[in-house]
Amino acid sequence: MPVLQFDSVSKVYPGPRKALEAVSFAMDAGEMAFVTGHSGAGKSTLLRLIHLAERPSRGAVLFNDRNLAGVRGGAIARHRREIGVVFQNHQLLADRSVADNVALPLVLRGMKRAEIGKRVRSILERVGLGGRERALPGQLSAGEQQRVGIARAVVAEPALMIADEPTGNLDPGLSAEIMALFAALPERGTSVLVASHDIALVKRMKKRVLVLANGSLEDDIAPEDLADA
Amino acid sequence: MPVLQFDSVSKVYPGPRKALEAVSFAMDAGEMAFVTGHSGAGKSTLLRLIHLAERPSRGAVLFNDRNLAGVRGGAIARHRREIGVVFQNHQLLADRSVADNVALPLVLRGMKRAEIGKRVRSILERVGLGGRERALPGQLSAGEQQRVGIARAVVAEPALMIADEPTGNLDPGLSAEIMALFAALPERGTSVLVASHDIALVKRMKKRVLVLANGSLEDDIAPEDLADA
Amino acid sequence: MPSPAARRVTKVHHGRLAAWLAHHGRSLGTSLGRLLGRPWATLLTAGVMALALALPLGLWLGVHNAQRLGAQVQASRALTAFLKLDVDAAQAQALAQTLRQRPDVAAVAVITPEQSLEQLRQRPDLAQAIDALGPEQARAALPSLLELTPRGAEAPLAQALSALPQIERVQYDALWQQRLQAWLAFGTRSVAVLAALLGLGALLVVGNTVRLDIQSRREEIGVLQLLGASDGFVQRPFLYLGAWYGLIAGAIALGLLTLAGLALAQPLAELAARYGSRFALRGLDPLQAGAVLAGAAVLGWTGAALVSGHYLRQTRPLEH
Amino acid sequence: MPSPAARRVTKVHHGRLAAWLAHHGRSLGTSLGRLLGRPWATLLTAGVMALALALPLGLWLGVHNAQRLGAQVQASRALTAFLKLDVDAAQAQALAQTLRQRPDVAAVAVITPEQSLEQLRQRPDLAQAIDALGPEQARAALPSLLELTPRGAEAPLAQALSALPQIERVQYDALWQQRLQAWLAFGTRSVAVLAALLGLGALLVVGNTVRLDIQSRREEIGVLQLLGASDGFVQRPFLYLGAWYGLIAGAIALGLLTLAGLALAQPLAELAARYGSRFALRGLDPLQAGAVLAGAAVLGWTGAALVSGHYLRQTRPLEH
Ligand SMILES: Nc1ncnc2c1ncn2[C@@H]1O[C@H](COP(=O)(O)OP(=O)(O)OP(=O)(O)O)[C@@H](O)[C@H]1O
Ligand SMILES: Nc1ncnc2c1ncn2[C@@H]1O[C@H](COP(=O)(O)OP(=O)(O)OP(=O)(O)O)[C@@H](O)[C@H]1O
Ligand SMILES: [Mg+2]
Ligand SMILES: [Mg+2]
Repeated sequence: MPVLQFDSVSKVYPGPRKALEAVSFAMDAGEMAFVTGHSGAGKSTLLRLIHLAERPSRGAVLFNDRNLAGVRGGAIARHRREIGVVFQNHQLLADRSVADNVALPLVLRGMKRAEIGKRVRSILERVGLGGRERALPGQLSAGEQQRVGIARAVVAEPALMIADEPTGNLDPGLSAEIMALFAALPERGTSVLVASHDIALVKRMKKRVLVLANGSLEDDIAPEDLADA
Repeated sequence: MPVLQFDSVSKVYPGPRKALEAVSFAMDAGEMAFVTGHSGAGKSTLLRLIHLAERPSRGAVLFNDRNLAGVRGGAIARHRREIGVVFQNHQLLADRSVADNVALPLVLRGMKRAEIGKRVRSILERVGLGGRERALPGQLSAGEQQRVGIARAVVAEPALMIADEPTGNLDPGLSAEIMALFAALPERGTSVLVASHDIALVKRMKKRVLVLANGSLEDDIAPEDLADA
Repeated sequence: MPSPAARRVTKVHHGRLAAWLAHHGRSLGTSLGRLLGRPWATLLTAGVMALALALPLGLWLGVHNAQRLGAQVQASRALTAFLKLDVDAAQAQALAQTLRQRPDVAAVAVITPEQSLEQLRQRPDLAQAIDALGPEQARAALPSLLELTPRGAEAPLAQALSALPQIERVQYDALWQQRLQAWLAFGTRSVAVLAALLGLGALLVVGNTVRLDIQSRREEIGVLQLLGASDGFVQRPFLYLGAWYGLIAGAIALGLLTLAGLALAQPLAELAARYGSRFALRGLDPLQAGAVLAGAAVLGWTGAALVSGHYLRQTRPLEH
Repeated sequence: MPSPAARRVTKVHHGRLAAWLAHHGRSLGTSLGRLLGRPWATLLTAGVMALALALPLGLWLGVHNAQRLGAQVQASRALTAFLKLDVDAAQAQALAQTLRQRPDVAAVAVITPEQSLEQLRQRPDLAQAIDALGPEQARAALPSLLELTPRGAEAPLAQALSALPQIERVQYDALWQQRLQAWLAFGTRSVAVLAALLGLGALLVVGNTVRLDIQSRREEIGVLQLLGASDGFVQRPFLYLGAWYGLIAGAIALGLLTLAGLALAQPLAELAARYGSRFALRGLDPLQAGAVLAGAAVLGWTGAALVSGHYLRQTRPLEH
């Protein structure tokens, strides 16, 4: 069963700028895939359609076989709680500690306080931020902020995690570690879709790659074909 | 004559977190250099000391042989106008157009309107944003925003340009183009200091590289020694 | 052993009500903490709200006290009943005694012709005329008077007295009454105009304050919305913030009113003394003060709910 | 050909004054544009400020009108001079004629003993006494009276008149004077208390509004500071914003005062009619209205300067 499905989706921003043009693909539950392409190719737009930060101009986006066009009002919030997102610009709450930021998805899901503390500590440990729980985002380096955003996206073990350029501020060593963390998510029931222009890193991961160019899906490379690309 | 000089500079953030530890180096006018190091190594902190977003805890930073410790009050603003900065998180004004954002340093220097328009158009052309002058930052992709920040930093042809991770959101092709743009600045009288963890890119540029590790200057590699590093 | 996904689902739904209550408690606490964390800004904002509350309250208290004063001054005024010339002193005393039984009469005093004569002699234009008349003759020509202090309205009592056979005529200061009526009408209209302005003002201030507060935290709200927070979750801190602002503003308003009362007490006492009345300003009793505080908190909460609700509707993604 | 660096320096310093002026002009325009771009928010904020301005202004107008009314009512009151019994009608007329020349006398009327008698007969308690006296005798026993309308204060005129040989005694309503004094003292104190509160209110509102506006744009300010903008450059848009807010608020306040004046005109006219006076509320003349607008703009500018200056000092990097 596909967890995510794009059905000839187009997105035109007022301007009018065509950001996506007839994009179609499907992702199975437990799959991990990359979206790549040049700056302005439409990667972020594609991800924004999934967590309903934008609506498609044409075509349909389906999540767990549900057409997102029908998700409106309060259902939008519920839909978003099912998805973990790493934002390209972090989107941390500046006046809350690292731990409180990471805990947010769990708080929104109504989890118990003790359980929240345990999970938050464990995930912060895994992204290399053990001991920084009480710092404010402004007291972190850019790479550390990015890792807080990553921890927040995965802490609730969502059905789908989407990450927009999650390693843009990370050095190669850390990037590899984070990618390993992502690669382990499908085992725990989370599908993963990562937008990145770090082509070297993407190739090394040996996962499916969707290549965007000027809004069109130019290529959809299966892991086994990666060596040829 | 060195345009920039660090004299055993240390920086301790309240916490206390040691971000820099006895860092010393000098940069000549017209030189281009990179600062590299792992996430949290202190790269951004080093750059922040130069445009006085922070003060060193110990040691002295000299700009054009002037100790920045003596630059206070209204002089801070004047000092900052001599330096072009690419911020790691863009720092664009959300409610002003791309052209207005880029024009800001020229407006602050009191340049004539016609001249400003000409310069802004030319630099936007060079970073690949010709035709996007009237867009708002929120209507740009992350890479496009980053390029606006780069254009703003170089448009006034400052004595020194410092850039914090300027290619974190750019694909490899664009990264190379931007680096070429930076490399051309010293000819026009601008010294350049770039923080980046994209080690592959840094190596390819064949410029001086300062390597930070946990706040200490671990290595200071001359261009001719780069192949060995 | 259940699959990881199944485990997740059961855990996730655990204690949702407890979490909801906990979030309420946390919002209450953190919103207060945020206020106390920037005491000057809080004082500034609450001060503006306090003024908007203190003015209509002070007005209300003023009108209330004026009514009390008016009632007192009114009660101290007398009706004068002129008895027929053939009513002698004993009959006058008997009539006074009867009238004292009436429920609409507070007090009755008899003024004999001798007392009237003495009063008249005080007037310089009449002194010589009275002397010319001769005291005996004058006394015989003057009627006895009754001075009545009414309990309640004057006009119906005056009418009832006129109907009595012993009474020639009843006089009371109708002009004074008319003037009081006119003043009251004017006061009522002024209060209505001011109250309209100030009620509007209180609403504007609370709404505007919360609006600007939301404005300055729009990024935080945006992030929460992106993470799937419900409207209630986003709104809650603002609602408590509004309530706290209202409560603090109410307390300041009460303080201002007390100060204003102290400042006005002395000149008002002097004023009342001119009318021969002992009058003290009456402020709010503890129950009323409590009601003011509660009302201010509710006002703050409501203003916050209106404005934050409007903001959320406006920024609800994809729904505009 | 000059080096690139030299070229840069000459260009950079070119037209700095022109740029400064241009930035002023731009700030003026863009701040207005920003206000008009969100009309409801602007109206809300300006409305709050307008109330804070309208209340003390209305109070001032009210006191001003009350003083006028007081002067009118006072001017319509008369002194009564009781002439000696041996002063006959012709002498009384001659004295009246002399007194009319005095600068502190507005009008003099002669009341003959016959007229006095007629008035006295109106009183029920005296009618029979006067009839008993016989009209001839009574007329001989009554003095002539002069009713004087003073121009200015009553007391000194009364004293001067008392010194005249023809005049037995001068009487005026000292009690009424005392009461008016008491009311004025009370009114003055009330106005002082309210003016203190409302002046505070106007300051608070302007300051708080600009503070919250700055608050919601702190990132923009941070970016400008990072780019090396001077404090003046950063502050300027806020100063113009404050001035615009003040101007709009002043205009709304004038409108509110006009409305309040219309609402109060009729009951006030009725009130004045009771005192036999024709009285119309007087509002602000165009010059005063202009002064209010200018003052409001200056107030907005000043409030903005204070708050934004404070904010800049507080956030000046590395200087805290
Ligand atoms: N304001 C602050 N308060 C406390 N600690 C801080 C603050 N800013 C930075 N730090 C800490 O100082 C260290 C150096 O930070 P810096 O931002 O210089 O790193 P960086 O080399 O730029 O890292 P990155 O590549 O992730 O941007 C980090 O450990 C960071 O957490
Ligand atoms: N809100 C918007 N309004 C108008 N145009 C937009 C908007 N958002 C994005 N665009 C445009 O749509 C195109 C695709 O943007 P998108 O952010 O999806 O690119 P991207 O692939 O994520 O690029 P990057 O790698 O630089 O982040 C770009 O040309 C961008 O300028
Ligand atoms: Mg993007
Ligand atoms: Mg950094």
